[in-house]
Amino acid sequence: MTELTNHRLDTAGFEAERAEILQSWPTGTGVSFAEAVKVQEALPTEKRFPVALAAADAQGMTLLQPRAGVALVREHAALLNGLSPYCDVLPTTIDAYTRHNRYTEAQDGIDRSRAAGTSLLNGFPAVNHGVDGCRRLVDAVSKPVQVRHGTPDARLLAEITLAAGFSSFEGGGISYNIPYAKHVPLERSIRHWQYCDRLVGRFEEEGVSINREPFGPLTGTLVPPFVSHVVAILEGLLALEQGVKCITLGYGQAGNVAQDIAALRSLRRLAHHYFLNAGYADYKLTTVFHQWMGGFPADEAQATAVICLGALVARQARATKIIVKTPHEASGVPTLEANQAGLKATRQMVNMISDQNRVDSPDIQMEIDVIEAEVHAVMREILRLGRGDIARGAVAAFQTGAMDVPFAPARANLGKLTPVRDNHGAIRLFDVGNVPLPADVLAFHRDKIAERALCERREPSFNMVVDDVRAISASKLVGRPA
Amino acid sequence: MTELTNHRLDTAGFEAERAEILQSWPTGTGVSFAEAVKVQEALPTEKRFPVALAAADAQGMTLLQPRAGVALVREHAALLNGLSPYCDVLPTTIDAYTRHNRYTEAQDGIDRSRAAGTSLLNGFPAVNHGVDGCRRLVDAVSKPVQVRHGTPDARLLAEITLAAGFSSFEGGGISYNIPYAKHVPLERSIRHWQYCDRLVGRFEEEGVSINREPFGPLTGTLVPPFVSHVVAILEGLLALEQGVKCITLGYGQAGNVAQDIAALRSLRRLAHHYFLNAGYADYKLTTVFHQWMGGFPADEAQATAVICLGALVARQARATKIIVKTPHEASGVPTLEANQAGLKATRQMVNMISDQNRVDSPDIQMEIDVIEAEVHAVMREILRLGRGDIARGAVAAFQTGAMDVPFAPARANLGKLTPVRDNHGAIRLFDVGNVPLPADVLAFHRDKIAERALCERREPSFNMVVDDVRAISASKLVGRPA
Amino acid sequence: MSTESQDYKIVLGVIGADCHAVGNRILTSVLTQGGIDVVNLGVMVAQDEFIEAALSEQAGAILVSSIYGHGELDCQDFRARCEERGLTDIVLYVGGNLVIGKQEFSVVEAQFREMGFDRVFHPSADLQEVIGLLKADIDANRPAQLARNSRPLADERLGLSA
Amino acid sequence: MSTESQDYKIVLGVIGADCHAVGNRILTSVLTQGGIDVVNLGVMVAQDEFIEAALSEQAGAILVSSIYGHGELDCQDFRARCEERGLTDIVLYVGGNLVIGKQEFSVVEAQFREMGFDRVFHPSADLQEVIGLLKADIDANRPAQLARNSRPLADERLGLSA
Repeated sequence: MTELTNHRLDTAGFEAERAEILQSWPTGTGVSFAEAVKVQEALPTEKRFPVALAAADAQGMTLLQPRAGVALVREHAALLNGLSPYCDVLPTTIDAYTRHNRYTEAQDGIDRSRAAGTSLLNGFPAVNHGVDGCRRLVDAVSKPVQVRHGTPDARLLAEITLAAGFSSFEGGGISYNIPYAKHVPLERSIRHWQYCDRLVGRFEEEGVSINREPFGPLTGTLVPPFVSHVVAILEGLLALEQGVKCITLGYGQAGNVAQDIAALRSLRRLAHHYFLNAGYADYKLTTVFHQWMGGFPADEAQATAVICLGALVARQARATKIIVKTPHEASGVPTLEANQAGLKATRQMVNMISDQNRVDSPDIQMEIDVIEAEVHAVMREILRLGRGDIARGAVAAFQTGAMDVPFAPARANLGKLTPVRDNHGAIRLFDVGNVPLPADVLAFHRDKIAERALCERREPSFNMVVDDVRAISASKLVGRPA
Repeated sequence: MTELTNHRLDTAGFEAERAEILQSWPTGTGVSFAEAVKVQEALPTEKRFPVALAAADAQGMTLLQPRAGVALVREHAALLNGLSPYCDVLPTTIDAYTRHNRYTEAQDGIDRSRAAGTSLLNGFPAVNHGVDGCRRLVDAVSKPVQVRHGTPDARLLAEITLAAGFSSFEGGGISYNIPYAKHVPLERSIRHWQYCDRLVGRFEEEGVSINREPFGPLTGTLVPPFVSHVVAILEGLLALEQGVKCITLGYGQAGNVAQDIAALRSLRRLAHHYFLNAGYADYKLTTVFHQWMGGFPADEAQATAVICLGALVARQARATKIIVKTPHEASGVPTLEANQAGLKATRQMVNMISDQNRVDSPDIQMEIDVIEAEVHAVMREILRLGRGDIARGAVAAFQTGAMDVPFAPARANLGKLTPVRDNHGAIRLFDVGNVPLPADVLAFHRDKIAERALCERREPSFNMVVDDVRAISASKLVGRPA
Repeated sequence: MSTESQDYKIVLGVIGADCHAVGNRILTSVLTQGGIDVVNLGVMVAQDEFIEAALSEQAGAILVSSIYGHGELDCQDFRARCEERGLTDIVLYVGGNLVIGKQEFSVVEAQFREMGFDRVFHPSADLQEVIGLLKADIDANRPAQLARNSRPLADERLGLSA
Repeated sequence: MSTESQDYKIVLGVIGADCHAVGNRILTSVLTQGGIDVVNLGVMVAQDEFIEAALSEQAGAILVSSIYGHGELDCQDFRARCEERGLTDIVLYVGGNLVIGKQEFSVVEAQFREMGFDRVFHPSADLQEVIGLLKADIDANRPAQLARNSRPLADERLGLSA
């Protein structure tokens, strides 16, 4: 493999790689790009993800999307059709074996699920079902369907699902490595996602728009907004370079309302800034807000309150889309009814907030200023490390810890940066690790944490962080001592 | 009866009236004031309503209180003990027959409930159960208990429940007449509530504090904040004059977040203004926020979202107490489990918002300014009509329509004032009726409604009001045309 | 169909000690706009008040609302009382939160139909549908065509009748 | 009791293809502070990796986490595999969201105990309680007192042993 750079993959190399990938598992041979374009072109308007996003963006609406995936095609179609009346766009969550390209184990899960009469997989093994199985699924539903997973090497998954009429594909070389893998080198996953983006770019060149959505929330646990923003911007730039045109950038609810609103507003602004400065103009940018991704309360009424706070903030911040949680969140994969309940509660809250006054305050503006200063500082360092190339720069930044995702399993991540909540519940930096933030920003973090420490009469420590991680499921935002 | 004025009832007259009231139904003879004081004095601290309120106020906490009442003592005690772990202070909701002093029908309901093995009454018939029955109840629970009802003439109810150890009593001569009765003259209900307040004042003179809570939400349907604020201030003043010292003023959620926060903040400020100006200084003022009192969605997940929005706003506005709804709201009296679910969702939301930044914005300040101008204008007119006496003035103001509660059943209310939502969902005046608001305030209302009318391309009309009344249960805040 | 020109007069009220006035206002407004002549007795209406109004106004139907949960007690023997007072063949509707607590609607419906109500409604019933049913039920209950034909049909056709 | 001076060494990891790292970090931090010597294998740990680590580190217990729902597949035959590899009498704990979807905990518990796990935990288990149980179970599983007494007790008492 040649050295990683942020340049469009050349056609010959791409085609050679493709031939190899489609040979890597039997169902790969079912993919033909010409056929795939025809399948996409034949999709009715109401099944095209980019159309739904553009309409929502134009009308200032917020779309709702659940998570859902089970082992078998027919059962998965039934599940999606049970959710469809309560949401705007559909998901297909991929199982964890497929995410790690363990198709043999996925097949075992399919077989055992058939035997057990219930899904033993935590998602839909799209590669094993192949183009035909996936097409049966897309045919069986009446709304746009997105592939949602967590796959460092999603090349075959992308080939198969896009050939079957899925019109949106979540993930990215950083966001589907650092929180989802342990041993995968970052240059490799970024390179594999350049392939996925290039594939989407090829569809765009044929006049077929496919939505791409970098995964915003990362580890979903006390992630400071600038950390996920930098990843979102990097993956946006990487995607644009490969010809992607419809991009949805994501953010996972942190819990403090002012910080969350500031985060979503600044994400849109910062992304446009970097995309336009890098010379891209022909793209559609939308945003997605993930309801709380950390630990949930086991009680369903309490869990619904967590969902409702996310719905309120998402709508106040005017997210284009919300990824909706369920009252069963603490217990893992939800039933259809629990998933519907999450959607219904979210819809009610979004509708009630929809027409209300724009929320603004000095606190929100302050958070925006801090986030922007942080993102610019890290992006400058990434460009410096990559000598102007953000792909090289991203790899180097994770190596040095200039970029650092808290609580990530990947060895490619330094793991020194440690977040903690301040006295109002906003996420601050207890330990900045090697991230090169400006002195005034660091002082701001320090002061905010000191305010909390004083209030709780204890020194900031990792115990405070542990308390914060467990706080929401214990019915609090800030993990105070008992 | 002598002419109604806002003066402390004289002792001889009060005692004569008391003797008469206690003769009006057999259980009345069980009341002895000396005994009652002893019962109250014997209450442990954790069962005293004023103590719980003072502690919450001092610590900036928000207490949760459900609604609950069934026909029989033992079943009601079991219900309260089932709710107790999830709330801070307990209610006892009185049945509708007792509210109208129809004790014979209440007895019939008790008997039929015993026979049916399930409560056929929508509350606890405290008068029929008498001092002994009520004491068994208070003894059986471990938190403060309040009487919540809707009784224009609650004199006997107050005598019996306060003699039994209830330490808070909801209601007032206006707020328990206009929304709860049809034919009761206002001067009569105000006079009867002067008795209740005087009774509480007598306890205060014995060193026993009893909390009084005028009923804030009135008809619970598109009530403009100034309307309920004027009633709250009037009833506060009437209570203070009779010697009440612990007052909780209420407000029912209107739906627009900015307006609701402004309403609760201005309520506290306006009340202090009028109370202090009238020469009262020795009182404790707290606030209570009622979650949405209008029609609820039938779906439980959607209903929970309505509850959660109320919880959020109440906490953002730093209410001392929240009256909590349940996911069964659309179906009437809830089960214990549904009631617990409402409390748990509310607690989770309150806890998550608790530590967050104070919410402030120019919109909130604007709403505060409008509400204050409206309250001052109506209070001036009431003082003018009453020649300085607010009791006389209140009666006259309702007669002329200078005070007017929307959607009220009482003949004592003119019913010309008609509210409607503006384009952001705040409650404005479609028809001011005879309420003497300043010209600039009226222009503000007109402009806000015009903005909505333009947006919906229809003229403001009663249809718009009908759409608004039905909106929340149809999953919206503003009743837009389909 | 000449139903447009027919008169559909009903008596409306909230029964018992129930003072929920909002739904009553909304019902009055929507039914009136739907071409129904509403005699609204408001809240806290006794059974006899409904019956007297229906007799004196020659109404085709009585709509009873109950929101506060005492419907089961308040509506007892309503049909029998109507017949006792000579109000035979009147259409009786009831709607609201009719019993204490959340119960299966079909059970509540059966219970109130057993009590003599022709139709039983949710609080969230579609009012346009209620209007349609009301007109159909009142028409079905009218005296025989012959009697009806004796009214000045010509005027009706010309829209001259008040 | 001299349990304070005893060593409680455990192997901790998230099994299978599961990459949930947060709980793993929290567990490590809380157990370590609770006096447990934690050998943390992190996420995505195979059965054999657990067993090898337990053998080479002479651990008294293996704590298996599974958050993503595949616990049922990933934990199959774990106890048998331990015994096959000569790891007899080791304490086996498992915790997390062990199956797909919300199921009655008692059913899940019975299922995993049947599979040979000594204790089965909710994701929201009280970690202080887990620490107490872990120490008790490791103590109960130790070789007989006699063998233990052959270790340099004096040093232990003086706190001199590493």
